Amino acid sequence: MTHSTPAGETTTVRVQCFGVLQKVCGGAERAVPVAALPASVADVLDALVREVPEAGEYLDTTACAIGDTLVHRATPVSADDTLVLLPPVSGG
Amino acid sequence: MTHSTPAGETTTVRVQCFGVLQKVCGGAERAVPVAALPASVADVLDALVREVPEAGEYLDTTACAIGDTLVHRATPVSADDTLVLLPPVSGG
Amino acid sequence: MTSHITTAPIDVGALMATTEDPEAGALVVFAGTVRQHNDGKKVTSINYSAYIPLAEKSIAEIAARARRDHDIQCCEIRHRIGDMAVGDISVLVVVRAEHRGEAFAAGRYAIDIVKHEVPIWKYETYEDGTHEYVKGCPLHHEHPSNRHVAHADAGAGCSPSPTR
Amino acid sequence: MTSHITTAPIDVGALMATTEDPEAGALVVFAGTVRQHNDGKKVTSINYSAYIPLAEKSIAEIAARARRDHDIQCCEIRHRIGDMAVGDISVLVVVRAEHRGEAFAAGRYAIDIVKHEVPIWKYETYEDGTHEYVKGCPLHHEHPSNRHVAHADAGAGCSPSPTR
Repeated sequence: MTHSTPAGETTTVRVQCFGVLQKVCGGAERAVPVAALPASVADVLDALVREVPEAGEYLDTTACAIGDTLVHRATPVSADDTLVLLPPVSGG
Repeated sequence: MTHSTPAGETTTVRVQCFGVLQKVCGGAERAVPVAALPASVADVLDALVREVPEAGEYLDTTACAIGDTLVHRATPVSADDTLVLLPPVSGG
Repeated sequence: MTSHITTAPIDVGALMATTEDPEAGALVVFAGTVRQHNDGKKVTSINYSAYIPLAEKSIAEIAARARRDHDIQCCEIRHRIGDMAVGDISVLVVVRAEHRGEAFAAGRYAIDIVKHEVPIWKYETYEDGTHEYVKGCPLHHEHPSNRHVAHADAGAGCSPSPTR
Repeated sequence: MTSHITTAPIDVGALMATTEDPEAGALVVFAGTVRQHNDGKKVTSINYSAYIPLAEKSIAEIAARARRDHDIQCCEIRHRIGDMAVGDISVLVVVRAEHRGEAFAAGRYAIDIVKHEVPIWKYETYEDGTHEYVKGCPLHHEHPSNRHVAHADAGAGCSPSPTR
């Protein structure tokens, strides 16, 4: 569900980090403040880098998912979503 | 060990058959009469075909061994040897 | 529904038993095991973590692609997560086919793709007390149709050229 | 000394256990299993026989060649003989290597050569009461140096061209 945000009010997006980003961001989950909702995935990543500058260098190679689906940088993120950050994988 | 055979006396070579040759020759082992010893592997195979003509069609694709070693058609077979006949293999 | 991701040790015998098929003549099993040395450093312990919702879906899709693209009877894939010791099996692929050529090809195909497309991360702790997330392979988020072809194992990370 | 030919069922778990190696990251197991159908006929029972002195030597040499020609830690090969039922394992190859590429290659190499160079014969009995020795692959007695390169599995016999 997409909610619009009243002007002037700050809202947050839940972000879940895996792999090296969990280390860099100091934990698996955080609430990233964004100016308005819906925001794009790119907006949320920009907001994350303002909060955690060291995360920046990893984001180019990081995929994002909502639920069990990979999403593009332009995909809108709504208040109910958790944006999941998936840096390069090393299973096997 | 190679023994020479007194003239006029018939001697035999022990032959052990595997796979389809066991079926064709009616058993795993037989004594094949040869004119003299040492005989070559080829001599023994010729003698076998005289005894069991149906074996002939299989011998072109049959390898021979003495002990744990594959032998050539020209290899001499002595009285102590068992010549082992190995038709095309189908393990696995 | 089968769970492909497990925290329990992977039971190879059980997966061999459940995949038995009287029409199969070939069984290929691949297991990835925790190595004592990586990149010249002695590994004392290892931890795998996964983003489970996508990892489950991704592994199910890889098994389905292996069955679709190869003449095989089954392809089962399991990945363990959590703490593991040297020698433990972290990933298992079991393929049965009528003939061995397809079984080998499908097994290789499946493990190559698992290493590239499943959101799982390996975290190694070394004898000298250091630890790190092993360099990996980016998921192709922006251009999923541009996925590179699964390649031979690179010792570390995701080198585009096969090591042999 | 290890016996490569056995009348007892082949114990996959035991061979996996005895080959464990902390430096190995990849395990490839290939098993050949008795198929219910061969060449369109329903198989009711199967018997493998071997010329044991040469078969033992030949399998030992194939394992040694696999280790020499590939960067692997071990290659174990077992072949069962005697009567077997559908689903039983007739042949087993276990390879461990640091990386998966070499493990797959060595496993494939070993089983291909086993099928071509070991004096073992498969005798099938069919539902209709007929039975026969399965068409095979000639051992290259006259020109051992002219051995053809091990090829992909031919459904039956020893076709020189890979089936796929």
